[in-house]
Amino acid sequence: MSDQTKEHTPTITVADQRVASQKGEREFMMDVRTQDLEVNMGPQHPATHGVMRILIRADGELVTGAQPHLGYLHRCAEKIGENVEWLQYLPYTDRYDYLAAMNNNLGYSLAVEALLGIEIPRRATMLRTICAELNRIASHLVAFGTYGLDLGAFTPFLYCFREREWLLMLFEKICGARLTYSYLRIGGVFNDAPPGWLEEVAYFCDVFEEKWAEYRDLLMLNHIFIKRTADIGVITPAQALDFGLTGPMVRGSGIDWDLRRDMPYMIYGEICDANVFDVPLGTGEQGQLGDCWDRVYVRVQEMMESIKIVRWCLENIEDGPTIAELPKVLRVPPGEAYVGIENPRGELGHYVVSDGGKVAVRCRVRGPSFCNLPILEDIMPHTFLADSVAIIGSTDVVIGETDR
Amino acid sequence: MDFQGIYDRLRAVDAPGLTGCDLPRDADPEDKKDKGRAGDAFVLVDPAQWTQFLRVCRDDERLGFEQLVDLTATDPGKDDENFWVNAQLLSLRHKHRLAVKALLPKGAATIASATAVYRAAQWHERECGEMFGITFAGHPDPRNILLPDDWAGYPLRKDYEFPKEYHGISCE
Amino acid sequence: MNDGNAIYRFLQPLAPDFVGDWGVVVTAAMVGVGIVVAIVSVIAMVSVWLERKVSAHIQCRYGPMYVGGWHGWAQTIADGVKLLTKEDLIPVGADRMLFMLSPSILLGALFAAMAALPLAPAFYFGWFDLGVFMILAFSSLTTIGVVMAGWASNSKWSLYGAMREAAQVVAYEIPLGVSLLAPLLVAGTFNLVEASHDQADFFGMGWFVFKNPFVAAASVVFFIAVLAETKRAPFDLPEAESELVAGFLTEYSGIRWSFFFMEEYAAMFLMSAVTAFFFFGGFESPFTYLAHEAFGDGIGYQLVCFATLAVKGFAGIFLMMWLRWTLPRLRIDQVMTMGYKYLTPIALLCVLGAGLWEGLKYALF
Amino acid sequence: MSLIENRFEDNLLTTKVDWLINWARLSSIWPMTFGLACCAIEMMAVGAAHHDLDRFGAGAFRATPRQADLMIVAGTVNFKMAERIKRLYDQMPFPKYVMAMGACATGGGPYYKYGYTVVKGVDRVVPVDVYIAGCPPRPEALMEGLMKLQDKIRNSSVIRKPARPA
Repeated sequence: MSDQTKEHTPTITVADQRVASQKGEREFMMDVRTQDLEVNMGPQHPATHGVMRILIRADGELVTGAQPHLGYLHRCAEKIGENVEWLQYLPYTDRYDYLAAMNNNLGYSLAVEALLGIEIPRRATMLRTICAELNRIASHLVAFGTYGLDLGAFTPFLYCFREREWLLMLFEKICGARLTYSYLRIGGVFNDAPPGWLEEVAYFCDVFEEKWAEYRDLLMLNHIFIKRTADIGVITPAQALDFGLTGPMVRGSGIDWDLRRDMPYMIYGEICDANVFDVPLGTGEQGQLGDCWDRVYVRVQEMMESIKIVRWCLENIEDGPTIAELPKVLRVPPGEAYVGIENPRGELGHYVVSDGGKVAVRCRVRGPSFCNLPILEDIMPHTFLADSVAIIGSTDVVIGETDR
Repeated sequence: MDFQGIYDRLRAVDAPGLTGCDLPRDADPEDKKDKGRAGDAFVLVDPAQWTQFLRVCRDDERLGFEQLVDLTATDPGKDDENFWVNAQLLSLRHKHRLAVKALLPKGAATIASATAVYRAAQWHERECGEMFGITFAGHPDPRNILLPDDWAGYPLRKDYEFPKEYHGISCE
Repeated sequence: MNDGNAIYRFLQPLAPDFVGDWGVVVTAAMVGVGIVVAIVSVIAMVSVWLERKVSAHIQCRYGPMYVGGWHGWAQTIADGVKLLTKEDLIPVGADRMLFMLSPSILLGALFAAMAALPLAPAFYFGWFDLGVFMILAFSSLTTIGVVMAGWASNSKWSLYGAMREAAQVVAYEIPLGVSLLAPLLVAGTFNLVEASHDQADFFGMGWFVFKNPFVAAASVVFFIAVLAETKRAPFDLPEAESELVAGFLTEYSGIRWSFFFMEEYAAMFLMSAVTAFFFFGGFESPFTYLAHEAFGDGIGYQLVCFATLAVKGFAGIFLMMWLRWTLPRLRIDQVMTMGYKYLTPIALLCVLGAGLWEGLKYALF
Repeated sequence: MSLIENRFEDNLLTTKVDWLINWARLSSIWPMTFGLACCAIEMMAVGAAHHDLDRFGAGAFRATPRQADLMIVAGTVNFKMAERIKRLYDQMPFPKYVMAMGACATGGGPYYKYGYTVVKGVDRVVPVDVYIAGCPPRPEALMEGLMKLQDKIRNSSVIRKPARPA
């Protein structure tokens, strides 16, 4: 229904060729096969998490080829970065990964600060960490909730949104916006936390811990859920590295890699020294290593780890200024810097080039969703149509970020 | 390994196409116009030996760059005669990064595709291709990825002119 | 016991002489059809409203609150009127004939099945000695409507939905029918009213599930099969929203779509009622027992019987909703596996066990 | 529908029928599950437990345009998507309503100046009934938009002749 382009010409992808060569019997069977069905999933489809379009070739229920098509939400973020001033670009960073706007603000600010070479006040860093980790929880809640939705479980989605609403309320108190915050600025944060905010965050952490166990039992350990996700969409560690996967996608395949711990930025080095949080890894507990269940469970566990980090920050936060002194019109010294941070979806990289002016020469955004998606071409063939939905959901794609 | 270590190792293994490196430096106090260079260090590579260089980076035990994190291009200015092709390599084993840059003349913007070395390059190269008009030779699927198939112009070039209308939809 | 249709019996003394017997029969039939249509509509309306409220309360929401006043009671009426006045779309490439016919076939089959459902011990549209067979036969006929709808829509998602429905129904007809044999062995009749009377024990609690452990097991199998038959979660694959957009309903809009909706909820009630008749006492309950003590076979007793059936039917519907809003969806191959590999053998075992149990009971006592 | 559409004079019966149809339509505005960008997340939040659009009878999100009454264009529309939006709009049965949610759908929003692929307002592609301001609009704003749409439906005439402009 959704957009079946009639005059589509089938194309053979790399994945197809490889599948064809791997499966020797496919060539043999080619003559006796009936025609495969080409189905357009998206751009308007409940399972594509936005406006991604996946061209699926299917032999009955069996998917034989999949080809993601992007660009239905291309919003020219990189071109805008070359046209607006350094500080003006910050609101645009909110909007490419709208589920984790705090993290995007952080990534961009860190990249510009790497060029500026300025010192960030400690309280600002703490607030940044708290906000980024809370936003990670909010983002994972959406990912987890919509994953249940993909598999037909509607209710966990609403439970997740109930807690997320609380988080958004906290964000609203600190910066006034629910979704697009622009709170983390170049040089620090926009303003100090309002009185009582930190206590509220602490209370949230306590309540969330109980709710988290509920979600896990309700969906994660549901027998049907396990049946639907275990052994589905297996990404081997070698594949994960080859495709440049990051974040929960690579950790789901059992590769122990977290930028917060392994290449610490901001205050995370100190947090790691204090041994505050663990990096959850896929273990193949319910099926094979690197299946959908592992990836989703990594996200679910990460929420709890974020709570630990937030608690540590709440204990160690001290008074002080929240933003470094910066001129009104920011001129960034010439040079180029790439800063990658751990976004809820993986490594969010900002590559900024300055020629010393008010405007960037290049403002490249390395969106983790964009880099996590090509794997679909590889892991979707030879699954069922229903599994393809499970696989798309497990990549936790945000289209705003793939298309930017 | 820090950047100097990586650079020394690259030189020791005689990485193909390695032409030099660029380090951040402070401003020269004598010269008023010089503001120095901030940010990261990177290595410069000859675009003709782009894939060979990346292959060495991936396969060398001490370098061990398993992941291509990012591959993009930059148009440094209207008057500049080169594009930059930037790659970010990451080693999970050794926990180090490397920024690689190749200068690609705008007149002959063709470079070999790195897809055979890193599958991750596939979509990044498609994006570069449509945004800058760089041709990646040997790319398995060089279609547009973000823009419509019949899009005219290369938006991220500095001399790009914004369209007036597209398929009857006005942009004014 | 067979003394004809209740409406016929009611109308016959009233009819003037010049209207022959056939006239009364025709009138009775029309009135009966009217009653069935009304019942189906009311059930669908109440169930849809109930679904929205139940789902809302499961999800910490309120659901419809404002339409009509009290807790949005008029929500379904508004939905119905709206759907009635919506544009009637038939896609360009669709098979017009089949596209228009399939909702009618679906609903017609359901009405036919409904005709075999007695509403009270003395109120039935026809005395069917093979009543439950008729219900099962006609309710599986609805599949044809679904497959037709999917094929005629000229949409790939619809086609997927239709094929899934066909596969699913074929797989679950077997456990559905076979598991029903277990209570039938105990009841010794196919007639629903008689089966209900067989369960009348002291205080009305002689339900078949209590009489025979294998029937209790069979009731679980039967209920799962009913879920699959009525396309309810976790077996709602034919219209799996997150996979197939809306499955076989993808191209349907307006009033035709509401027919499918009505069919779904009425079928849920019908199958819940059948479950009630053959496992959970039918009309029998402590209240029925008391009412029988008080009124004999009079109108009061009939009303209590009707109310008992309605409560049991809606209890079944509530259970289905509860499951739907709790569980994720299965995959089609898992649905098939469950049907063929697990439910069918278990159902057969249940029948065997129930038969042996009854035989032993007969031999020993 | 075309048989009775706008054909009758004003009288008690037609007024009542009009009232009934309008009441039904405004009480059950079913939106399409169709999110584009950031606003879609707020749209989901409106459907979720805290705000609960279902209270107004508008919570039945339908995945297929055939069964939907309302298309909430929640997010930035670009050229590639614009053709699809037009198509989805065409697939919806009459009466259909469009809500432009947020600054991008209303007029390009922050992408107005340098967004080379961004359509400067979805009203260049499909007719829009209600515009909602905000980037993204708060859930309350979306509910307000729904109320405005209900007002619009309440004052429309279905089978009566439309009132002549004075």
